[in-house]
Amino acid sequence: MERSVYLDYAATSPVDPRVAERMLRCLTADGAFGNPSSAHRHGAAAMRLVEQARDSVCARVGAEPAGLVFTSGATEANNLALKGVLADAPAERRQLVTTRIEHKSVLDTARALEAAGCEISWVDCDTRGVVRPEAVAEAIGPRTALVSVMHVNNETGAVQDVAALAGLCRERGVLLHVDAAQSVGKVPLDIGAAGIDLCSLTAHKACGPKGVGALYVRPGVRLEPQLHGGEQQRGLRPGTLPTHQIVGMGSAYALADPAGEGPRLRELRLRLWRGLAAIHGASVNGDLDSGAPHILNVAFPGVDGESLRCAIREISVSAGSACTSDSPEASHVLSTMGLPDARALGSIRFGIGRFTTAEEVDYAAARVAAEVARLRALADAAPRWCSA
Amino acid sequence: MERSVYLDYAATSPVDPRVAERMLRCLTADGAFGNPSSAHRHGAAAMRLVEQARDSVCARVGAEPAGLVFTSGATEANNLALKGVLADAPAERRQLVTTRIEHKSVLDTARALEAAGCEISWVDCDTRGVVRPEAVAEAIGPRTALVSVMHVNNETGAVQDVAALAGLCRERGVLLHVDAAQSVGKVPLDIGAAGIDLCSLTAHKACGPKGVGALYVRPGVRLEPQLHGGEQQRGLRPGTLPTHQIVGMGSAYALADPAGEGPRLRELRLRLWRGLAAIHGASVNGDLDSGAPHILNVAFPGVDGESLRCAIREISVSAGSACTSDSPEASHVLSTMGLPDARALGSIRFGIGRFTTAEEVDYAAARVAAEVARLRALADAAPRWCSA
Amino acid sequence: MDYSSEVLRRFDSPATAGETDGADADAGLVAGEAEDRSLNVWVRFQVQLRDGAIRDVRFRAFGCPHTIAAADWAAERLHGRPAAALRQIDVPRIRRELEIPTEKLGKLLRIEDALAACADRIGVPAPED
Amino acid sequence: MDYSSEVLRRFDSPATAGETDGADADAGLVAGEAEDRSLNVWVRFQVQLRDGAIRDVRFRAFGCPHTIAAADWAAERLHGRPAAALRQIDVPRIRRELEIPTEKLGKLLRIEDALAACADRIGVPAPED
Ligand SMILES: Cc1ncc(COP(=O)(O)O)c(C=O)c1O
Ligand SMILES: Cc1ncc(COP(=O)(O)O)c(C=O)c1O
Repeated sequence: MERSVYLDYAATSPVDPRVAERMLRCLTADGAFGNPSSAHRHGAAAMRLVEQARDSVCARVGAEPAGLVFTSGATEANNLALKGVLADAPAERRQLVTTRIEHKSVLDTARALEAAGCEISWVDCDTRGVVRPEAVAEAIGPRTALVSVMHVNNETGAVQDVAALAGLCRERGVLLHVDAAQSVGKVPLDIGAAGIDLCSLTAHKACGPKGVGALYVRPGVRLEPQLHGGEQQRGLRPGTLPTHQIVGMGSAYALADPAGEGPRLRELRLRLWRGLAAIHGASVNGDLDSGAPHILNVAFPGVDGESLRCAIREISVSAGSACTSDSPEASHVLSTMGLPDARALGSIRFGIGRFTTAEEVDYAAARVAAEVARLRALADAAPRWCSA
Repeated sequence: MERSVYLDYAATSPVDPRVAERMLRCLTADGAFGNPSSAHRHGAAAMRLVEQARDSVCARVGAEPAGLVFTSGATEANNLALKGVLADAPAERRQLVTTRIEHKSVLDTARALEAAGCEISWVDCDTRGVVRPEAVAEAIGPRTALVSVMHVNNETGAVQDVAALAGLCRERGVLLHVDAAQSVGKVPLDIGAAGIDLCSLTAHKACGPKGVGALYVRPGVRLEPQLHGGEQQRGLRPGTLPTHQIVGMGSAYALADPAGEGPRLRELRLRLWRGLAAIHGASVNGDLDSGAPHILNVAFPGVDGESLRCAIREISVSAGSACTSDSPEASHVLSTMGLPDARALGSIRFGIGRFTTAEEVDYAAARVAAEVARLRALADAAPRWCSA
Repeated sequence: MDYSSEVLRRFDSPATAGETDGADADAGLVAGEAEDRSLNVWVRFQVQLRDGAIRDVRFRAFGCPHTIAAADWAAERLHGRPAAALRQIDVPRIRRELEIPTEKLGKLLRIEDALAACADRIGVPAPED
Repeated sequence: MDYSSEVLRRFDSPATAGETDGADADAGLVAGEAEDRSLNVWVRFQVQLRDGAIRDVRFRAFGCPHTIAAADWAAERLHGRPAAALRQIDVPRIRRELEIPTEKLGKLLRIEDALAACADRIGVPAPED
């Protein structure tokens, strides 16, 4: 087919060629292919690279290297954080406070914990997708062990005030976990300065490889490992350390500087929105000013999102989170923000990233405008709810 | 330093350059970098590669593609198999039968299950490291839900008769899980023909990347997922599918033909043993004829293993499994085979692989012989237990 | 989401979308529609009859690509058929020919409903149950 | 396992390994050994004395590289010292100088024991507790 434009950076991103090159050097027989846990020279060479990568990751997010546990991604990190902390909590403190706009890997883990006897207290967001810290404070009770709130929402880009949350959690003597899968390279994150206890990270949203992430666990915080076998990573997460993946994460994080990249992304996003704003009724789900610079979620009333995505199928965008894009349900995030189903289903998430160009953004805006017009004409005389 | 020889293929292997090349094509913006779960074109292109890789993996091990669940490696696969099946078993069938010579990821998972209220029945091996199927049969009782026995032992290369085990498990109405992390490319494995219910695989022992593996779950077998969040892999294992890793596993498995590679490895192993056999008292831990072609575990009575490994440190070998090589404890496998501690601690595991040459093997044998002689001279007049 | 090439072709340029030309309008023009809010779908057909036969069918739709393509397919097939054909729309065959996944069945049934509404207006007798 | 360059140097060519040359043998040759089977370690020292001073010390060992290097270090340091030095071996200092990890302490203490056994044979008085 004709051209192909990728605007789904919030689902995943291509690996930066500089990162790919460093990963490659850990693979073949002339590289650092050893098992980092092996006592010999090949192992030690690999372990040195792992430790360098650990330092890079920690430098980017303000974390103590001793607290970083590498995982297979943020899904595993979220599972480890929630299950690990609650399994270690005393029986009378098995309550988790979280929000209704978390990623599925937090939502489903919370539901699994609920089924296992934990209590979950759900907090809503406002119409812009922002969780008020006071709402979280109200949800914390004497049985609360852990609060889990994401940093940047993957569907709307809404940024939560994690420093305020950390402050109030500390005051109340509960732990705070932050899912920061979407933040790195886009929104500044300083785990230490904010006072966050546990933080989930992933590489593939920041031009690093898929299948590697980390859970930061502030030294002193206790949690039950969720995988058993082997002493790797102090027993917190056994399994052969995948050197090339960890090195990829380290070098991706070294490059992912929100101060350098954020303004460019923000400008592209604004340019995209300016193009789309010409479409009658189009509106931003979330807040253009306070949101993360790489995500733009727009409602196009009067069109079905699946049809719009199909109509512009040379442009890769998403209905919301990638995991739910096959299902006909309205996004739980947009619903929590109060959008009617038809409007939520007529929304599209654009994700902008390192290799996105202004020309691509202009192209996308023009194509969307043309197809919205076509689909609306096709639905002329449809009942009012279709364009709610 | 001088030269460097890698003889620790049982700990991990370098990635075959052909595999690395295919992985690389999934990383950067000009490759299949999309999220395989995304509904758009970039996602579909990635998913096609994932499905091709699934087919390659299944073709190599005789598995039905529908049953393959990709994981971060065999450690996770072993955890998922054991915990997943036992969590799904009825309360009166929470017994696991396994052996004392399993990899730590099975041993520690079994111990964790025991702490959680399951019953574990431990089976021993004989002096060659082989588990008698009859011993397993005897351990199976009315409460047994699952039997877990590894295919190829990672320390000795001992091959277990998984087809016989599968037969007797089927007869007794219990499920069989096989940890086949070490088999692929070395010892033929046909999961379907053997009748194995669950099978753990990993890529990095077969010239594929670290950090990816799979659990095969025979369609119809039920197990509780151990990670929550997202519908990827039918909910059995959520998390963004790491395309390049899965593609790496697929192409590594396509290349890993035991019929092609086995004889060459076996010959190199025999050559290595011929060189080492000249050392007084040296003996094979395990069985040269029936063992896997890539592992040679040799006892050198009268020397301390750590000193021997240090003396030949230009050659990367292992004390046993890589995970325990830092600890002073004798290998649990060699101990179960009946070796006295000093003998177990004076043993070295050599792992041979695709890029090992005859010259390397000869070099290693000569160096070991020289250093054993030197260390024995240093320990002249030591008490008898030192050379037990 | 996978779409068959036939779905894509019809979705990209549905030949029967819009309004009948109206030239022959007073010779029997009916419209019928159906919707399912929970499925986010609405379909409307306009049928022009002459001498008891369908002279033209046009549709409008709010919905997914499968719905639009299926409405187009149905409208096209009805051309020149007797009015009774409005009640004989073969949804399983549409699914087969356009390779539409099962989970879209609910939406396709609204096409059946909308055409049945047209048949009602014309007075085509409902089939006996 | 990480080894300091000093450990590696001494492990690779321990200058004091072996037997005393025996030339002066009857002028006071003692040997003492110690072992810990659970730690897989055995050490033996041979001490040659002349005029109450240590003229030569040699060791043999079965054990890890740290044990061998530490035995070599201790033997070397005892050269020319009064016999009492056999009881004054400074294990913490050995650990420091050779950068030996804590978990090897048990093995190093067998060096102390073996040298104490030599001191016993010579009749160096044991320190009061
Ligand atoms: C907010 C958020 N959390 C968690 C995840 C899961 O990350 P991973 O794909 O690394 O498992 C994602 C993306 O998929 C995400 O956007
Ligand atoms: C027999 C066996 N099982 C499991 C594992 C764990 O595999 P992974 O490193 O993929 O977690 C290994 C190797 O480390 C192994 O040799």
